[in-house]
Amino acid sequence: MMGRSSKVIERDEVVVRFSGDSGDGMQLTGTLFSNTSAVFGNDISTFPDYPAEIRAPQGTIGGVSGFQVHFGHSEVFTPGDYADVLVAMNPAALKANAKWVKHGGTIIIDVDAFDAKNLEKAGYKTDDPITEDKLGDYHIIKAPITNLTKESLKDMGLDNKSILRSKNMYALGLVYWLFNRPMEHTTNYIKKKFAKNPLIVEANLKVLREGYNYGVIIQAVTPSYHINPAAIAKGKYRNINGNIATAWGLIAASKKANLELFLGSYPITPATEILQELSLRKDMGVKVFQAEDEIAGICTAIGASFAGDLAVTSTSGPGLALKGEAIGLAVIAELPLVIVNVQRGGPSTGLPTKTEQSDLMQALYGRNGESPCVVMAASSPINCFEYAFYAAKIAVEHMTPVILLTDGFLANGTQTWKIPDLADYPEIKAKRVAPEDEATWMPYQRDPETYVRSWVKVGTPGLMHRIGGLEKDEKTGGVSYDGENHERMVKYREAKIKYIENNIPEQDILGEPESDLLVVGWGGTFGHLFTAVEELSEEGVHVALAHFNYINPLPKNAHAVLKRYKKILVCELNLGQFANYLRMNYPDIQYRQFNKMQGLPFSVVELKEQFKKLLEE
Amino acid sequence: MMGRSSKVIERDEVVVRFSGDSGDGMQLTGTLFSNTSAVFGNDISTFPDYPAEIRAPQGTIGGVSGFQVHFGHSEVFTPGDYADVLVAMNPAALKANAKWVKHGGTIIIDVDAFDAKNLEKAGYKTDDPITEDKLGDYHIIKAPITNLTKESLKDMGLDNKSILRSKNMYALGLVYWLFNRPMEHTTNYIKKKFAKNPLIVEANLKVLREGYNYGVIIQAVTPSYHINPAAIAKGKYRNINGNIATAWGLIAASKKANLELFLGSYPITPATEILQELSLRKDMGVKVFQAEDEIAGICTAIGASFAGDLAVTSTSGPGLALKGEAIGLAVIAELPLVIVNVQRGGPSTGLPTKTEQSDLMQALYGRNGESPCVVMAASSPINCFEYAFYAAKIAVEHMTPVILLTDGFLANGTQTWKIPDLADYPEIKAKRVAPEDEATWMPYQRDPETYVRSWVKVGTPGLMHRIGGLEKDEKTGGVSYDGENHERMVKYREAKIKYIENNIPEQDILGEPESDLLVVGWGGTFGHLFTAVEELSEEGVHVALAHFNYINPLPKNAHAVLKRYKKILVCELNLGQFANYLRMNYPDIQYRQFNKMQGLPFSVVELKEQFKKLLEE
Amino acid sequence: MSEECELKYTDFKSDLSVRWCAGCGDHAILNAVQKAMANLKVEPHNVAVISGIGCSSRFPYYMNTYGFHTIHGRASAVASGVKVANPNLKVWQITGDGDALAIGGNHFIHLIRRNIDINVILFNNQIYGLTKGQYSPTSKRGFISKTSPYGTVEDPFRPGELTLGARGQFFARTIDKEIKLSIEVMEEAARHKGTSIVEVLQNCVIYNDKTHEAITDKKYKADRTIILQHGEKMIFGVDNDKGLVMDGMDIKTVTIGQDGYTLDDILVHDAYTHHGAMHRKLSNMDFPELPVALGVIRSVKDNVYDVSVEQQLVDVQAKTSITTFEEMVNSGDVWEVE
Amino acid sequence: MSEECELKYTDFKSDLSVRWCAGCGDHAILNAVQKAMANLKVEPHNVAVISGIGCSSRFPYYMNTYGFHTIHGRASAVASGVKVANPNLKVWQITGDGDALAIGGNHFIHLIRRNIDINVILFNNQIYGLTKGQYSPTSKRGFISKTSPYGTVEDPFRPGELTLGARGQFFARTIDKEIKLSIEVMEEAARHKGTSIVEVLQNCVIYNDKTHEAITDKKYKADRTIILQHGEKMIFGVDNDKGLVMDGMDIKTVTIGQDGYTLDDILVHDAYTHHGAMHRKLSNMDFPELPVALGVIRSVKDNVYDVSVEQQLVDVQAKTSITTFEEMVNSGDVWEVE
Ligand SMILES: Cc1ncc(C[n+]2csc(CCOP(=O)(O)OP(=O)(O)O)c2C)c(N)n1
Ligand SMILES: Cc1ncc(C[n+]2csc(CCOP(=O)(O)OP(=O)(O)O)c2C)c(N)n1
Ligand code: SF4
Ligand code: SF4
Ligand SMILES: [Mg+2]
Ligand SMILES: [Mg+2]
Repeated sequence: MMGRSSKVIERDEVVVRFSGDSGDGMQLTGTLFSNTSAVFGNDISTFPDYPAEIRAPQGTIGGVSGFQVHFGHSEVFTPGDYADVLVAMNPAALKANAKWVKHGGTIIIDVDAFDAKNLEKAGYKTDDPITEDKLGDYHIIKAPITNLTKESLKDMGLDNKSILRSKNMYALGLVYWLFNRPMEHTTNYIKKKFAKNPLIVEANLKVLREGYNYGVIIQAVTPSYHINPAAIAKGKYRNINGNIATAWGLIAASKKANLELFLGSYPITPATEILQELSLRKDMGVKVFQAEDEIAGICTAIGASFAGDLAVTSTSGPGLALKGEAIGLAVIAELPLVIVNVQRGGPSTGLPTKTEQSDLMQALYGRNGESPCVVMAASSPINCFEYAFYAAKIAVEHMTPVILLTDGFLANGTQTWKIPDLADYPEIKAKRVAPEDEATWMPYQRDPETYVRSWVKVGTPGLMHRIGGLEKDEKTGGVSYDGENHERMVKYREAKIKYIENNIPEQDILGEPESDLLVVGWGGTFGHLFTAVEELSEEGVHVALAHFNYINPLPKNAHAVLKRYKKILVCELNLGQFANYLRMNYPDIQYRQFNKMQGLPFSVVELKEQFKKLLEE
Repeated sequence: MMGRSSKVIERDEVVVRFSGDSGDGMQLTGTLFSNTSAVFGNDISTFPDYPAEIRAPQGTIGGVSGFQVHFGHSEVFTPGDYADVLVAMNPAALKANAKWVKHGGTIIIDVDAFDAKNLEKAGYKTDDPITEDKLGDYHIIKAPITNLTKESLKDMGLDNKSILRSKNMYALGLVYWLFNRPMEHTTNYIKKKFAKNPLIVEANLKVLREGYNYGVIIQAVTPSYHINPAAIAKGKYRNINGNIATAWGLIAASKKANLELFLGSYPITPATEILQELSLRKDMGVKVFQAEDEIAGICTAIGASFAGDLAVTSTSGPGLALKGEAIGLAVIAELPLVIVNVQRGGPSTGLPTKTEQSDLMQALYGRNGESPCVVMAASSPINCFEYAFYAAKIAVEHMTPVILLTDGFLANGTQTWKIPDLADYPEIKAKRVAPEDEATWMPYQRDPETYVRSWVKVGTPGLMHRIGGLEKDEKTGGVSYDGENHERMVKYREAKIKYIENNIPEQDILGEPESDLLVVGWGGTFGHLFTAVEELSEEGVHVALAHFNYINPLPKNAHAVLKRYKKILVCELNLGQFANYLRMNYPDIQYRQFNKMQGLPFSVVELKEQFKKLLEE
Repeated sequence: MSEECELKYTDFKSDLSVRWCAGCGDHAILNAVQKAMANLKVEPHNVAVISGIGCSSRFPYYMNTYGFHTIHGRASAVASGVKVANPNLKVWQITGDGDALAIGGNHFIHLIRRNIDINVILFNNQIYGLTKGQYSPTSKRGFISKTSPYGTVEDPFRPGELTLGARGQFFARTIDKEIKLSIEVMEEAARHKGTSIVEVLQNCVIYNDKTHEAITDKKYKADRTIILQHGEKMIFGVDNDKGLVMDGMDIKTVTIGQDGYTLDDILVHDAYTHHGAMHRKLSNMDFPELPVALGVIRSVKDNVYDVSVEQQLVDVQAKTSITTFEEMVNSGDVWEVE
Repeated sequence: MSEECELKYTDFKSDLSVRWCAGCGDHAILNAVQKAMANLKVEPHNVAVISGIGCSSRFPYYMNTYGFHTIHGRASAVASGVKVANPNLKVWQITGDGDALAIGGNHFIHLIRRNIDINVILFNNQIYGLTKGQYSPTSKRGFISKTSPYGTVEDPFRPGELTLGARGQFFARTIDKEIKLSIEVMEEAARHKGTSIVEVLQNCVIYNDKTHEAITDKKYKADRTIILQHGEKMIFGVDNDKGLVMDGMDIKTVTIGQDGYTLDDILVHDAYTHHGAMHRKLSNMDFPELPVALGVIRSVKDNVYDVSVEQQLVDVQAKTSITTFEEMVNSGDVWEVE
């Protein structure tokens, strides 16, 4: 690395946002930068921000694609509210993102893209966007990225399109300089990715280096940042997003359960990637059935479960609505089934590419009759792995459908993941019929403590039986229209789910347990809530946090935990569904709500404000 | 009428239950008897009890078909818990129904059917069912109905099958004698029904008369009953069940709204009759689309609503689950739509022919996102008419889907209905675009008070516009991905529903308002709850009753009403869904629950017991 | 356990008492399926019978095999899951005209398109029996029922035509009371690899009695139906003197020995040709113009989904360097902190 | 308002800016539909354009008519409701291969069976575009996509065949960039009373570029496609020297003047015959064996559902004694208390 002479800003953590037109390669740029930071030893959290349209017209705000990365020398839990550094490849990118830059932050723009046409497309009224957006106090690095890239590659015999595609590497080089980052990771990546096209490799590497050098040249006028590596546990690491983590968690469970994995699914944003990843995993023996619709997705999974596979279906809100009737079938048949629901903005088609937590009530109650099943929620991109694993474990061991809720934010966001050792995970053991019990076994006979019936694979000699959606006799499973039997069965099914509270972790309290205020959250908001609570703690403001992953059943100690606090604030990205659910379950406690419905996560800033206000009340 | 010499029991009200094999014509017998009682001036309430199988094997308990009628000289609100008189045409009918007869009641059996084979089929272990079922204290009328019918018709040249089919008329004649009832109504009915077959008319009338005479002959040993006519308001009356009442309420609304009525539906027990009745009503101009499934049922209705019709879809639990996604579309599109859900036993296919109230949560929350719509419930067979009318009125005037909950008990049960005058019903007025506003009108512009947008029929010149399932701009209705607009829209949709509390009746208190105990119910349990409260009141025990028909929104004064009571007991045929809903809405109040899940209504007896116990606590 | 074994049809009877109406065609079909299964020599525990909802869909309860009475319209999807999860099982789907062709239409055509090895027995009584008598997608135009008191205004699906439109490779037809024919046809269906659709003309005594009577009644059957056999001449009639010949693009009936037609002119049935045109014509033949075709109308070998899925798993696994969970999570962009 | 009026295609353009990818075939189809509508002289307010979900389903936003962008797969059902509620409207359904044939398959075949007067424009790009590139029910066997990284193991639906299997009476095919042909075909579809299915071979530049290229490319088009016209000889080729003839049960291509074939041997297209056999063959023709058929392949008059529904209402009302609500509630078993 070259020596530095300009001002160096020492920081614990930094947020960088790359933004440009959909075609500008910002997702790749961001990914390379975050992986480099992760390899360097920083903890990271990222979030991509795709345009809702496949390809909105070039240069418009609708077409801006962004990628935010937050990295630091200790653990980071969110991609960050506001960016320290913004890269804006065109005026639309600046327009769309300026409001997300910290006051006084650094903004790198490709001045060559700031011509009259692009300014107009982005909705600027003047030819001076910096003044127009009141960015006078910011460090603006006006780099002629397009021209320098062209200049750099002009003699290499590349076509114009390929040359322009390399712009992002120039920007990336510049950002590497800004953070004093090594470039090996990116260099290796480029070499591997374009191995078949040495010219492209050469061009990209050249531009990357020149971007870095451009930083060296302009360093006198620009601060650069220094973030020390995190003190990170030994082991292997990778970046992973919530969807891949979910897919892998299911694969892990299938290995631990010694069951084949079956997915029946239909594509839907933002859940499709789970289907895609598992389709790729034929190497791991995963059977994937891309169904004609969501109903067939779950019904094939139910069939596979009957046949003895670890069966899964994955979807998002509108798809979950379609699956409601069939979930009821799995409930009454008492078959294991994992239903992954990646929540997005609703109602109806709503805001398909945005995040929200508004499917909780649907997961709990979106079907006819008293139809209880397990509902749980992952709370970070990487713990989607764990909760997918445990969803499968509970489904198999308790013979029940389990709905695992994630959301668009978790699904697409990434974190650094310490690659786990499967040996550290518990076994998954289905209840089977012991040979000595075969003679007396009945299909709906239950374990007297757990109320679990046994799971017999189709194909097992001697245990042929019939199941179905009609109410069944409590022992034989034959159709029963008897009213009292029905009431008993309704209660068994309820009790079976309730019993699971004995097999899940107790609810813990994070932040400052000794506080007047308990913040309650669930699912994907964990990173923001936790960061807010931690930051307040550093400021000397004590707030406790109870973040729920198990919703039905709730942890056994949940009531006791909640009872301890004077003020409880339930924070959710909906109108208060979990708060209402707590009101049903623990009506002797008062709950306040903080809700947001903007297709976005909470910001740490707004959370801290709320908590402080409430403490002062 | 012939003179009577035996004991005559004077009663205010009586419950009679007709039962026999599916082929024995018990539904017709029961209907004729209840209509006769109604014409005679009694108030009546009936409930049929069909076998779950289309045709279970003859002579088995599974094949028993029953019909219960409760009539009295003042208003009756339930078909009665226990029967004063049971007609049992065979051993299975006795076996299945003996437990529903009041201690010491009268049981008429066709002794000819009590042969060894039938006794065995019914599951009797001895040849003396009376002793076996401990019916020694009952008045048993052992009539040789089959043989007397055969004897009576032997010379008329009828085939054996037709002769046996007339048995039910013999039994009916006997019951007429027992209650000293005129037979004109039945005589006329038979003459009309079999007009084309004078022989059958003659046979039936003969047997009917002889059944009556048989009573006269045996009167010395049997008490007969006397119930005075009710003091009933002038007017025209008919018997009607909840399904027909629902269908007619919708027709009434279409007339008052001056809109054409469109039904998109798929058959499902116990809702099919609404579809059948409206299919028949082409005379009234009703357009019925028997769809390929429930999803198409609601989607055609949504299309018809867009085109400007009063659009309805009807279904039961599993079908409602399938409609969830499309209901969300109607919510976000803000189109008027009535969704009738006739609840039945769940989960899944469950107990399709039995009643339950377990779809409340599904109606409220069974779809993705924050997706509020109106939920209301009818509470008696005849007020299905009114609530169907008001469901349509609210849908049209507030541009929202409305879910109307009825249930299997209301759907099939009948009551005496005073035929209403449409002139007494309010107008239904859609919000339209005034000609002077056309130039500035925007599709999602709202009334500032009610938040209602206007309804423009496709085909209206000059007002072309596009709607859809994506989140929309709060004014233009164009697609909007803006987070703050989304939050506003979510809140508008919520507020629009909440506002409706201003246009529905306040919650009233029945029974004895000055009591420590408030019983809370909703929907189809009204008759039983009210009767229990009334009977207790006569016994000097004071209990108040708040029975809800409007669930979302709740009546404006609901909180104030509930707040007044020391003890609140929420009674439901589910595990406590409305109680939980109240906990969400009014968390400062404590609710106790009384729940039943046996596919049956509450019994008045068990309710009274509960109430008394709770008062004593 | 051996796949081949001696079995009696009673080995396939469960001990539940059968609950269809007396006289319902379903009884005979149950009988035929049990006998066919016994002939096929597949042990009951390797058989899964999957149904939707409807009178006919009660079927699995009466079978001493694995059975699943699922939800309305979804039998094809559940059965697909069973078969793909375990291709060694013999999967039978029992379904009604409402279950398969109304609410279940989409799964039905996709099952056929994918050609999953499932035997579908379609009980076509042209009515919704279980819900007590509404018209179905196979009810004839003008049919009067509880929901069409003035007659329907829509044409029915013809199951054979729809099957072929969805690229079906096996279609057969039989009549409930023709147990012998049913057994034959069901055995052929079961032996066929791929989706087999067997339409059974079934009588609902209660809500649609005698709907098929014009062709199934003993008095007319010989003259109004034709039993097709691969490789055989298409001959029918009480006296076996009628036959089918081409007439331009159409098929027509002729009497052998009349108008100059001889046995040589009569068409020979080729159930195995992949050409659909003739199969469509044959499956669409209707009384009174033409005899209704019974037997196996089409039986064509083609790629089978469940086989291909299994094969692809084998192929990929043979080639991949990733075979364990550890290898998977360590593939790609991974770094080590020491 | 008059039904006949002078209209420009710009009268059908909404002021929303079109958001499909540059180069997407959808742009051209939009253009063709707008021009066809102008030619049809139906005022924009009498037109309802109903779509499901998919890239193609964004279509209604760009039309200055009534429009409804509904939910995935349900466009046929919503459109059916619109048309039956108000048969005077001109109802167009816009749908993709996923929307119509995956999740919407059941509504699609039932719409066709009922023969409701709706014009369905099926954008067949053989991919799920909006969800970014998964295979669809029309993707070819072996197709590699994000959800079939090792190639699919299922055969696609052929939309024409499925349409005919569901008793379709109108089927046509065109190519996105062939605007002139598209306009013609869409006008014919609109004029046809009953359900019209128009398959448009559409290019998705982003996720399935050039999937139809082998036949749509200028270089090959003349030799690899044939434009069918009712009553005309089936001739094609750059030099107009190729033609279709029967070959047993099959169609084959011949060159006029070679192997003894003359113009007289060439088949004449009859789009109006109710016989489906030839239409099936024509709609299934595929490159390289045969040219892909474009234009109106089938157009047959039949009973139309919405017309029959209206008629039945009129008929019943003409006969009934019950015409008012009062009469209805007072019919049957009613008594009076005085
Ligand atoms: C989701 C759902 N919709 C509707 C029903 C009601 N239903 C049960 S069976 C049936 C139709 C039965 O007809 P078919 O499939 O032809 O069988 P059949 O009774 O004639 O043998 C209907 C509409 C249901 N059970 N579930
Ligand atoms: C209920 C539901 N399931 C899935 C989706 C996701 N989805 C949206 S469009 C689409 C398929 C689009 O393919 P196609 O209909 O061919 O349209 P194209 O984008 O290719 O024009 C899918 C799977 C959805 N929006 N709703
Ligand atoms: S109703 Fe019809 S189909 Fe159903 S069991 Fe009875 S006869 Fe058979
Ligand atoms: S993704 Fe494909 S189908 Fe969708 S707009 Fe782009 S090019 Fe067209
Ligand atoms: Mg049927
Ligand atoms: Mg597509």
